[in-house]
Amino acid sequence: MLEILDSSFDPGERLNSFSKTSGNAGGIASFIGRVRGERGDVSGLYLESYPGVTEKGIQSATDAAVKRWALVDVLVIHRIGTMSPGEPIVMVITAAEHRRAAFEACDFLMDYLKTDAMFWKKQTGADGEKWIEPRTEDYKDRERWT
Amino acid sequence: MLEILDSSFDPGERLNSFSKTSGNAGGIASFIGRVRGERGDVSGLYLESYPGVTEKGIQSATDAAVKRWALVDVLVIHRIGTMSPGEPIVMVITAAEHRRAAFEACDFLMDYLKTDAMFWKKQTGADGEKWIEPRTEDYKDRERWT
Amino acid sequence: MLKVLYFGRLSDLAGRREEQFNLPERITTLSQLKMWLRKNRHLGEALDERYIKTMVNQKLVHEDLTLNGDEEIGFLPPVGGG
Amino acid sequence: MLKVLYFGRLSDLAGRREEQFNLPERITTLSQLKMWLRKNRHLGEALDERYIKTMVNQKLVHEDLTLNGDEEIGFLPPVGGG
Repeated sequence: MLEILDSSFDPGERLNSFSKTSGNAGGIASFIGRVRGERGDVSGLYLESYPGVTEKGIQSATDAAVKRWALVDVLVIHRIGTMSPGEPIVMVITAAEHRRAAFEACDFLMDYLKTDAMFWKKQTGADGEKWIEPRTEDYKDRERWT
Repeated sequence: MLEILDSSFDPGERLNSFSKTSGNAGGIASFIGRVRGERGDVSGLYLESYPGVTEKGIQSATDAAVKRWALVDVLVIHRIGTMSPGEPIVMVITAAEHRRAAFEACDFLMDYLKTDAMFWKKQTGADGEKWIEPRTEDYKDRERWT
Repeated sequence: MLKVLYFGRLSDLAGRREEQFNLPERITTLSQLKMWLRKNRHLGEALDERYIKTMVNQKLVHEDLTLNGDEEIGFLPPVGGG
Repeated sequence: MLKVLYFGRLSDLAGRREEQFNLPERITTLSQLKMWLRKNRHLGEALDERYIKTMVNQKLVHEDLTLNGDEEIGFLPPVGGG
């Protein structure tokens, strides 16, 4: 399942409802990425997507993960629009029979979302607005899967 | 933080309250291990600990993880007593500035809990009661960290 | 009508996130359109940067191609969510 | 008084999870105590299995040692949670 949302969501509530429907899976891994407020210099974040294209890309990555790690279930939630420090931007939840599969698939999907998913990010801070592009580290993380 | 509980807990509620107190951490990884109900042949699970010793061991592993991955915060919850299929046995939540640290620390702590934490597990199923000891796979997972 | 979408920092340069217009006269290819946008949308050399990708009808294109004038064209700086 | 704790499958064999008693006569070491439990608690060779660990006063011990009679002794099969 994939949701691109322009309003906030409740990670705990999502984790619980996902758990309920993911049946017998022994392990559920999740990751939440939040707006950073390092040294108080970030006052907001704005994200945009390419509607239709962004979803299609994430769906392909999700399908690949389900296949590669034999996932029982997966959920990707990604925010667009305006967010404040501390707010969740992204949440990935994976359910699998064994924990290694759940962890690896969750990690893989986060790498995809960070570097390949079609989102553009603008940060508002002390020195005005600034578009943020991926860090070298993000590309390196992604290369672990190829 | 570490809690050994003899009653059930609400993972979503725990994730949310952890998120609230983990301040600025950009990433929060979590894992929930549940009682499996494969082919309906597991009707219950019973876990026991060595009170005092079990806590001390998990606390050392947690301290090591906080140091190694510069975690902002960590929570380990582990059930003891009697549980039914589908119920959470264990939950690990880690908060870090960057996602790699959060993922790896969570994964490391789960490996510790599976193979080194002092718990003994008895499964009740179609063919009676059976004490369960770690799988070879669990020991292999743990060796990734040494 | 052509539909052009500007993402990320390109929307700041172009002063808009999207626009629709008829293919300007004498323009028949993507590369010609880029030249035209460079001048008329204050995009400077932004569209030619190595990291800017182009989508035509929601598919990535790596080479020049002929336009009919009813395409959806997207210009995409490096992406990244989470 | 000695306190002895049996974990996991050992508690099934011993028929109890813990017990307290005075160090039986003529027993002064851990290895002698294990011999005594083997006979008197129906533990057979279980305590000598390679994978069974022993804790004295909540610390792992790998060698034989002298007992005072007021120790807490735990016998631990392979562990594993989650």
